[in-house]
Amino acid sequence: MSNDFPWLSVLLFLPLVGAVAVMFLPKEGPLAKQVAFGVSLLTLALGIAIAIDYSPDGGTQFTENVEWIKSFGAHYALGVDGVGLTLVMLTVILAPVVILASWNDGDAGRWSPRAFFAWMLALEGLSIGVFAATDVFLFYVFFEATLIPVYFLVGGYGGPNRARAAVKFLLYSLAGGLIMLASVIGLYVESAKTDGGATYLVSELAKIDFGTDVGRWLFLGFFVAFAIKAPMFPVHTWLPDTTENATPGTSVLLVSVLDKIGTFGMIRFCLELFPEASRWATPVVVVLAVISIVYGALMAIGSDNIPRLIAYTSVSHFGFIVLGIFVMNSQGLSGANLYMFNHGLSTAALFLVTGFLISRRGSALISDFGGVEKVAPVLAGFFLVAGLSSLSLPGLSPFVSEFLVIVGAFVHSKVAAAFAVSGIVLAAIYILLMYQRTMTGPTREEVAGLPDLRPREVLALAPVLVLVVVLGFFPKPLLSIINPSVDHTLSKVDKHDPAPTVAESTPEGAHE
Amino acid sequence: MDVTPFIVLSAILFTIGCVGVLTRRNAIVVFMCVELMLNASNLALVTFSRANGNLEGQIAAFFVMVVAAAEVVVGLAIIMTIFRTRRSASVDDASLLKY
Amino acid sequence: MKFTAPHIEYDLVAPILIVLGVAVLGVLIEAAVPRVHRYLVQTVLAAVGIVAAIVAAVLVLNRIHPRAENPKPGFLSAEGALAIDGPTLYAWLLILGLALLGVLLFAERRLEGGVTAFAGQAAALPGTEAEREASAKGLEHTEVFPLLMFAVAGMLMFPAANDLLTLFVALEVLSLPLYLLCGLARRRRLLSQEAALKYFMLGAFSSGFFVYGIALVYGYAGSMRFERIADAVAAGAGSHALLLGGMGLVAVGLLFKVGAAPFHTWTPDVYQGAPTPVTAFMAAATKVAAFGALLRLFYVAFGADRWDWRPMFWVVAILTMVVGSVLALSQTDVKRLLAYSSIAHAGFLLTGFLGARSLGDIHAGDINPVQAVLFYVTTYGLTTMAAFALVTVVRDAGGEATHLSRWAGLGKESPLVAGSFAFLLLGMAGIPLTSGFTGKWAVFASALSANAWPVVIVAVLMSAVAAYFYVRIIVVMFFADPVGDGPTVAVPSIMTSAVIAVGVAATLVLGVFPGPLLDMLGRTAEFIR
Amino acid sequence: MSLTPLHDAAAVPAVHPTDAGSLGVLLLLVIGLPALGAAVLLLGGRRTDKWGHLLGCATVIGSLVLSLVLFFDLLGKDAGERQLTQDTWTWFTAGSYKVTFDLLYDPLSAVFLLLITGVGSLIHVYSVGYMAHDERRRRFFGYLNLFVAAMLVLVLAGDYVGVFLGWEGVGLASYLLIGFWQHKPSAAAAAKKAFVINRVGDIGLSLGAALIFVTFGSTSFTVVSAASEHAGDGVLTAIGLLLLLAACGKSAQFPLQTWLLDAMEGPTPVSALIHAATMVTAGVYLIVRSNFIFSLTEDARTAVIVVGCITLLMGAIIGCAKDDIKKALAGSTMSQIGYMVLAAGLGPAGYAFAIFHLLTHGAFKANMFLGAGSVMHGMDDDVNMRHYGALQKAMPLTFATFAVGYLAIIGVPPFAGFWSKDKIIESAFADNFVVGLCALVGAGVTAFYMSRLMLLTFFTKKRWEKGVHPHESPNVMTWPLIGLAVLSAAGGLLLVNDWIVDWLTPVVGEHAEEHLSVSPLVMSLIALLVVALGVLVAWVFVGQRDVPREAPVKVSFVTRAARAELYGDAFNEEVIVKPGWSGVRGLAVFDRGFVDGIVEGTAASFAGISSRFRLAQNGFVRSYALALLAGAAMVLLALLAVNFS
Repeated sequence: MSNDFPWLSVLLFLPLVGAVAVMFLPKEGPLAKQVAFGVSLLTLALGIAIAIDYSPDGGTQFTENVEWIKSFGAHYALGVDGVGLTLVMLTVILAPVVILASWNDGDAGRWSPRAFFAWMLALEGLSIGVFAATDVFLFYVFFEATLIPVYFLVGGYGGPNRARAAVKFLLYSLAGGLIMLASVIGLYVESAKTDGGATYLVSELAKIDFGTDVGRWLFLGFFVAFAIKAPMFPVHTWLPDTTENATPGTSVLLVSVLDKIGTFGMIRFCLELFPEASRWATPVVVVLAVISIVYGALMAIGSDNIPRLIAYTSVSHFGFIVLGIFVMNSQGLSGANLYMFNHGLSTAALFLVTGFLISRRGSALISDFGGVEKVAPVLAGFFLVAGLSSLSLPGLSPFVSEFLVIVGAFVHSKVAAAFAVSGIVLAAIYILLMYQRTMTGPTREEVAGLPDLRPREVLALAPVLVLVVVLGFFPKPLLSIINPSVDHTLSKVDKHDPAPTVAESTPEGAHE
Repeated sequence: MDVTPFIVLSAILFTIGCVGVLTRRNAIVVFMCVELMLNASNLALVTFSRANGNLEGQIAAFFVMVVAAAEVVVGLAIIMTIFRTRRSASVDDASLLKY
Repeated sequence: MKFTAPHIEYDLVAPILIVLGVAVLGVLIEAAVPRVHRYLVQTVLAAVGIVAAIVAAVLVLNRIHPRAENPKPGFLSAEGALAIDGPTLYAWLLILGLALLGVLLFAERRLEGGVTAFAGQAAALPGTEAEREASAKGLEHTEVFPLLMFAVAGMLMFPAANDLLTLFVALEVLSLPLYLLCGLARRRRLLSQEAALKYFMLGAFSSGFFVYGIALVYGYAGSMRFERIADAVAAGAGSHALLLGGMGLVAVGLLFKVGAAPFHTWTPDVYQGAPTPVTAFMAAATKVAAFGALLRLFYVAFGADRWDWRPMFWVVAILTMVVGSVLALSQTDVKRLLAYSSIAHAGFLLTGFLGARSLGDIHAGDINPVQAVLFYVTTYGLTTMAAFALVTVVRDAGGEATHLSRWAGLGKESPLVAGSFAFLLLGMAGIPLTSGFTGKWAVFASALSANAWPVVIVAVLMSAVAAYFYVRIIVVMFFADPVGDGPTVAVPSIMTSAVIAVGVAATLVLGVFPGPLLDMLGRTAEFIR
Repeated sequence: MSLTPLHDAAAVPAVHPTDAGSLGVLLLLVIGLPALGAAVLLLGGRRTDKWGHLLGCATVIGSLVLSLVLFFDLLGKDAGERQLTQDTWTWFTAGSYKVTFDLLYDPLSAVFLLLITGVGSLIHVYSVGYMAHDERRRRFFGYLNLFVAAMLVLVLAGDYVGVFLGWEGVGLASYLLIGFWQHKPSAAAAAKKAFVINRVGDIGLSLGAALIFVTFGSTSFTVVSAASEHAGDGVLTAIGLLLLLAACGKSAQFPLQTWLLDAMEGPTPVSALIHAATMVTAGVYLIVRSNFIFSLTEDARTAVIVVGCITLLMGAIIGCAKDDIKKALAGSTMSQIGYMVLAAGLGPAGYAFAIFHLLTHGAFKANMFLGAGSVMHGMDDDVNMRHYGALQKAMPLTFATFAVGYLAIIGVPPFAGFWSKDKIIESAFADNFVVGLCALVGAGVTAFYMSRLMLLTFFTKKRWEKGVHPHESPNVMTWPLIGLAVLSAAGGLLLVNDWIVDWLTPVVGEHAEEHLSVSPLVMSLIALLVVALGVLVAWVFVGQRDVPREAPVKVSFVTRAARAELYGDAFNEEVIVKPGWSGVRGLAVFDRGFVDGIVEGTAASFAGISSRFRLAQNGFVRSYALALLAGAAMVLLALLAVNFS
């Protein structure tokens, strides 16, 4: 697979073209769905091929660079390093899963299911673009463009208050995006002052030394947008409202994939472009992250609506991710990067399985369930595994990432770690409380007739959970591509891991 | 020569015109006040033309008059239609478009 | 004394002359040609005239275009009364293009069932026998075409004007026909006439300020020529108070035309009351002309004194954006809402205008303010034109259904119309991959380069606010169910459809590939003096 | 305390294993078999219902055989080379941090392997009979296999994070098994409670591991044991306390003890295997395994001892008041583990005895739980001892085996419990009189409540429910009882010329000689005296009176407290749960009202401003003109202001 062929562009445009194609298929009949599914599978295959061809410590690869808007210094520049590739893979893996899982979710919507799947594919393509863009302008374009599909997916196919939820989502994100726009333009102005002339290439911008003040202002612009996207306390409130009204599939793409843009952006832009400002902001960000962890978990414990609950768990998990990013050491950053992927999987599983549950019962309230385990043991089993992965049980993939983040946080500040670690107890509470109230106890007559999972649903969920287990014991494939990028980031922010306090012990196999 | 008195006069005229526009209801009168403002400007133009010792100002004054005449044509046409439909020339009656 | 005839380079000013000629011819036609043929003749004549003007303009452009042999930045023409340079020519082409689209909208007949959107007989009183029979006879005012052409001629002169007098004359020439056009709506005539009256009254009032400002500036500089004024300003001769007063009052006149707060008060009423085709043309073309003039006057004539006037424009720009965006939130009439949105856009344009800085500070390849403003006004003009054109298509028994509630469920009624309108709205909101985004980017970058960051921050915040009401329309169209019998979408003739198509296409193309246009502007956007 | 080795003094034994070579495969299989069994049974679904239980037993017995092979192989080596490692694969790396799944097989792991697979096998077999009538038996065996696998990982892992894996694995298994009868809300609640409280302990393990990494740059036993001497006292103490917190969670030690009694909601074999013999002793394992930390930090050890003493007394007291036979035994388990923790806290003097007691306890407590299960089996799953009585005739075999366990736990020679507990009491006295006294009193109380249990169950008058016909259990259940009874009786043999001590020396270091003021023999006699006293009291207060079928309400404060498990739950309820819930509810309001309120509020206020200010556009042209004039004035002022400021 030659690296000068624009593989990433193909990967990125395949779903977009697919989306357009789907719109031209007949409204009725399953053809549209089948085609959409096929396209997503094709994308997945290509994605895997790219991942196989990627050489772990080769830096940014599959690079493409075409000048796009000369006077803006904008390029159509793509390329993936470890972090980018991980998230691209997450996207292409989840897309077919989601499409298969939400096979019938489009039918009840405002428009034809055809449109539903077209939007899904469009979203997949744009997300790939976000993670593959190596030009700030291009990134921004994709960043904003992803809002539109989500907007119509939520507004068109969601629950009772979907329109309001969609608007809230769009405006909240747009506000963040526009604040970021100011910084993006600021980048242009600053880069125009350099001899190289205006450019948006990350590789070029990374060389520029913005002064302290300028750097901090620009950093803030980016960070606010990413904090909203992530979402972090206190700008998280759009997420529960959205997931409450969105279909499970939409929620998955939103929380598992799109929200990663926030944390991805923090690494790629906040840390790597504004190292000084990032170090300056670290104390505040770490505090916010810790608050998010605890706050999100507590809110999750308190919520009776399952999608809201999962949304809040994500707030908590994103707290961990951000914490890992801003403690700025190998453990934290590797953990955070890994966390992005694992959280994507576990949350996807959780959203989908609860989605099946909710669609069967016709209610999203925990208090409307009880004793489901007896009538639908398989569903209960999947639910439990998904839940356990969400509370990051050792042996399931999220554990490794969460443990690394905690260790990283501990290296950075023992207090922060001490607070953060309370998250693992709270996680146990919110997950098991939900499981206990929905699945166990005497079976309520409302749920007595619930059918167990259908083969299609099992087929959609199984791969995710298998991946969760496999990566739980063998995360090496991911870490081996993540760690080099982490070292790169650390060198950018000019931070080095502290040596162990007991000098005598240098573990064998250090620095690999 | 000292231009000050002339300019002061033109300023006074201009102000009168302004105030007229703001205070009078009858469209015609309002319109006359606008003309007054224009003529105040003419006075200023001519004065400065004299002070600067070139003719541009005076030529401008002529143009302003011509334009004012054109404005009268258009303006009266509009005011007439309004008057005929509403049977009133009060600018305050025409207030359907608001908020 | 010997009389020397002024020397006029006819080839350079040909576009203006052609348009004027067509206008005069149009008047004659009204007198000569029998009523039945007038519509056709006028339409064709206007269209042909504009195309001819465009051709002439392109010829001139080739002479100043860098690729021409012995390229010049531009020419002074008509004894220096007109400056024909890059910005002028670009403004010309843009105005003529918009005028062509305007003609198409004016000539639309299918929507009103075989007649244009203009009053059958303006003289006939609303709701009287005379009016009824006029419409029964299918009468229509074809004078709108000559009027339009006169206005266009004025608009062509406006950005080219190189002395204050020409500027004033051009201003009046473009305004007076518009006053009349506003009053000629076929339906809702009271509103139409009221719009005309308000526009006229306030227009006249503001031109009063404008003229007085001219007088003061003349008093300060001793000349009306921009270059002389510039010299005087640079030399700092004369009483500074005169200059400031003059500058301020002239600015009032121009800002009124632009529709900047607090001189915006006429905009909502007039845009709402005027016949929609007129609104469309006015909203798009007037801004182009006015900003062309604003740029030339303040960059060429008052450029050396920008430390004095920039703060004032900061205030106006901020005020304009805030007023436009915030007041639009609570609007319920689509035309009125678009009017407020155009106020907000005027604010964004002013933000770009604030990029004024000495050529020394502008590196090669940077976005310069003239380039930014002209680019933005292009994107804005085309998008707005198409948006208003779409408004003419959504109708009910009483003509155009402009109340927002009547648009509920349009997405189901006609996905195409709703979809393209939604796209245009996203463009105005500045979503990437639309021209609105690239435009915003350009003006913000221009302002930020001149350290006008507070204005830029207000601008982004206001963009967020503005996004709300654009999104609100989309929600109404797509996510709300129609009340009673939904709106009907009349199928327009090829002409209106063409306008919409062009607008949508431009919004998309300029959003994805703005490069060529920007580069072209970057090369040509340089004033001569 | 006298026994603390100073840093310069006796170095802690380092973990420097040699490659297991051919044995490595067996090590992997030991874990692999039950893991495979679990996978097959849980994923196989209904297909495996018919033979599932057999597979379950087979895998564990297979592991047992392998464990024996390994054990004797290790026995063959001389003390120096009794540490084997099997490299597997790297779990994860981040920067300089590397965690592997490498297994560590040394004398400590060896005895645990035997305990887990041995008792495990017996209990599997027993369960075949016990769960015969449960339609979800196959799943039950799946869970049991899962537990065994996880427990084996716990004791074979060569890295703290590896231990964590097994640690949470057994936690999960225990969660699933406690809640095995999920349709009972009480069971589901108990399961959740157990898991959550264990998680609290896990905080200790997570932070402990983190601190260990920060200190030593690795969490593998090899590295840490090699470098621990060089670490500062403060750090070591901190690590020790964090690990102690973990141990408290897993081993139901004060203050995290409350989950254990609720855990009795699970099927009895589960209580026997997980909540008596193996899992709950993991905390002790962790402390002993971390001897290279604890031996160097006196303060942490003191904390361990204190926890141990408190718990052993608490458990004993609770055991005295419970009428539910399983809960009584659970209380006893707490108390016995208290002994082990206490012993472990004594450092090199106690590690070996802690493990010794752990092993014997594993045998006799499992024995008694299964016995209790057998009793319940005969009594239609009635657990209330006040409904028992005079069962020794009805089920002689159960009685006999139970009696052996009874004699073992109260410490009557020559049964296993005597040797192990006696050693602990001795060392405790040698270490500190108060500690010794606690241990001694505990022994007395143990004797009391166990005798009470015996009397209520097998002696005194019948108090059976109507229609209950006690009968002996099937062979498949009684054979394991016999097996365990034998172990309970003969467990003391491990102490023959201090075999267990020498065996563990390579792991826990030289057994520091204790100098006791009185001779060991005297000590033992005193202990026996106390025990006899306890039995006597029980005989007088329980055996001699007729027992009411309903628990009397008017009882002393002590009894009430004991019945309420010394208010451990009440405390949590009042101090943590209730405030927690109100806090969460408050937070929900805060989130809606304030955090989101600000956002929504801003939007609303914009709308409000808009709808108010649009009225300024009042339609009167003259007011527009006024605005225009004002604007002109503003412009001029702005210009002048700039110019003349």
